[in-house]
Amino acid sequence: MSKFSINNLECIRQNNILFKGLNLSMEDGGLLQINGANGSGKSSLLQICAGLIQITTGEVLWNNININQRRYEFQNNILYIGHTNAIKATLTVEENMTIIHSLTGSKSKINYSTILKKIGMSGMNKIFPYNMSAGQKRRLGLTRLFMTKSKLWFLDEPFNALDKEGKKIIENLIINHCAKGGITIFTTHQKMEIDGYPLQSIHLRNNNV
Amino acid sequence: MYKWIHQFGSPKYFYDISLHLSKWVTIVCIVCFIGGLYGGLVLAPADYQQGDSFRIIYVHVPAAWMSLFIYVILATSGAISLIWHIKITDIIARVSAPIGASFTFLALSTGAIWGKPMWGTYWVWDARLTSELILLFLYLGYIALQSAFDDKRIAARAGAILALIGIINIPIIHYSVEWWSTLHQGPTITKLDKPSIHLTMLIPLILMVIAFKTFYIAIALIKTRSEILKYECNSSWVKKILGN
Amino acid sequence: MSEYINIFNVILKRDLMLAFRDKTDFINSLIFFIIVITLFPLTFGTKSTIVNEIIPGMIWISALLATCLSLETIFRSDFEDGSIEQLTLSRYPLTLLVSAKIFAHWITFGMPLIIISLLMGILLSLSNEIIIALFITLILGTPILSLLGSVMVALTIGLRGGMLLNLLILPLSMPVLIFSTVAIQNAALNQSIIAETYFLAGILVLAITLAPLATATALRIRLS
Amino acid sequence: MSLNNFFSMGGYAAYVWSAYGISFIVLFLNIFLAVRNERKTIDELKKRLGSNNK
Repeated sequence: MSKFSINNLECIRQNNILFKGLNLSMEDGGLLQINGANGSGKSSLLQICAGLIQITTGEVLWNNININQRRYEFQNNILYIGHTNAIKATLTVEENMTIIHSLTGSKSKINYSTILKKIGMSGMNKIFPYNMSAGQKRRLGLTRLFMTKSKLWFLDEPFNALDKEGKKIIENLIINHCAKGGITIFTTHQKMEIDGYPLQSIHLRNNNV
Repeated sequence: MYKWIHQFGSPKYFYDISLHLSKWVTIVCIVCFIGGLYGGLVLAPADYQQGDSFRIIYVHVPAAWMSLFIYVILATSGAISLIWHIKITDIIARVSAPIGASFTFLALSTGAIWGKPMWGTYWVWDARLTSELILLFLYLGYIALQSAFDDKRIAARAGAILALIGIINIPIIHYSVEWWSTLHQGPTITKLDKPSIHLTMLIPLILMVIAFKTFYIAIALIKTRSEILKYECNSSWVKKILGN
Repeated sequence: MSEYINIFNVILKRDLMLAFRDKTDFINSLIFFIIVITLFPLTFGTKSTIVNEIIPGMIWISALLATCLSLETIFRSDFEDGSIEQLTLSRYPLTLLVSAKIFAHWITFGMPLIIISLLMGILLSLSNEIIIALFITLILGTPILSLLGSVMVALTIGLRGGMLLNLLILPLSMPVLIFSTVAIQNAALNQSIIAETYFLAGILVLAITLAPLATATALRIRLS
Repeated sequence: MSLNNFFSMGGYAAYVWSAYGISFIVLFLNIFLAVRNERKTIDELKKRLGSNNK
């Protein structure tokens, strides 16, 4: 049983208090959405969870150990996808995927075509992303979800730019992951429902939660 | 150690201590300054080689020492804030940098003024002056980097890295410049370095060094206090102070 | 261990591929380098004494300026598209990944720069001793510039004010410039350049050990 | 040492006094800026505090 928790978190950006006294605790199978208006600190909260932003007050714990104490052990367990796709326009889809795969540390060979088929981009192996639409780029960025073995997923606006079919694919992936004991935290503009899985949610308003 | 640092790093504690400290530091500074000036400008006999022009030493040398000293402060407080994330050291580094830059400028300009009667020109590519000039560039870079950030915490930590790299680099810079200047000029200018100095000349120099050091501390304390007030403007103790 | 070597190679290959797919950046800075060098004979004349005295130092100054121009490419695109977050949060030490990126920058920029310098030296008919000294100092000095530069780029990338990077790098790279030009002047006088070579090698070792660590720390700070 | 001697500095008056002049200007500027900054900060904070209480 693993546990991800946040204690008494406070975040100040540019002298504005984004949130204060935030507590959160998630166990295996937990699914959490963070929603709120632009500038309410959704992305900041997600980045704090992933350990990108260092905090001054409060702590982020993974299995009751502060994530800064065993950083690489923690990083071995997480997958973070920001609102940017982190793909290179001048590398082909396959080349991009190879790099993503190598960074996960997995030794097995990847089957490009299978993954691309699952994400709905069959036959685009040799295409350069600069020729692709925003939705396709987002899908390519989200192929990380197929290649990772991490238990904790932090997804910043995963459904952005995706069409209905794409949203469904990602939703199913997330549900599958959580059903198998993974933990997912994602952000959205608007509160959304996910069918067939219990979903916690927090809403960020300015200055209070 | 950790606990002590955190207690010392607590803004309120530092604020209270610094108020007491400020008083004493200012008194020491004024006494040493007057004593040093009187000793240096009136009591000390003229140098047998340089005549009265050597009296510039009483501002040049303390300024040069302080310019290096403050850079060391930048680097050490940078290291502390990188390791322990302490606000006070962030603030100390930020307020010290302009003071350090002004001392570096002072050391350079008094050095150049001194150079005119000594070497016949204002600027000589002497190893010490050249490294001092590069030190000024380092200070300016540090200040520019800090002011480019909106978030002061990030600015402090980025500055800390720069200061640490700078402090590793300073001995290398100094050595390389010395290496270069001996090759180009030969070791001609040693008058500035180690004058076998008479006691009546030395005591005012020591007084002036103390005066400059306490001056820096006094100014840094004033600036640190106002920065603390800005940081902590929402806490109750600050409101209490401002209420009075 | 082999895992670490493997990921180093992956990142190295990635950055080399990126550089070759989008050549404009480093080719432009190399062209800038060549143009600046040709300016010097045009201003100082082509008497062989002047050429031998001034040109090697000028090649070094041009190399320094061109490096400043090219450095941003180490992290610019990674910063814009969020790759740097992925590298930071990967299971591998950021220091290692960053070293691979710096090495890639040196291969795509430092190495061509050395070759061009030697060609320019031959074209401008510098003496053999000077060309050898130029080669030795450049091969030790350009990696130092890449390493030192990567830290400064990590600190300044994406900040307003593009001159800031140069303002930070130039004073810090003074020792490299000084030892290199002193070595070349010694070579011109047929004197030994061993001492300067050792100094440069020492600085290089120091930079290799410290710069990737400092770059990684700087990147983490910038992301927060 | 007469006052005249003191001011002429053995013929180096221009150098010595200009060096000291610059020093005083720099030191004074440091004090001035620090104190002005302190006053401004306190005034600003007091104003903010006052408007919060109303």
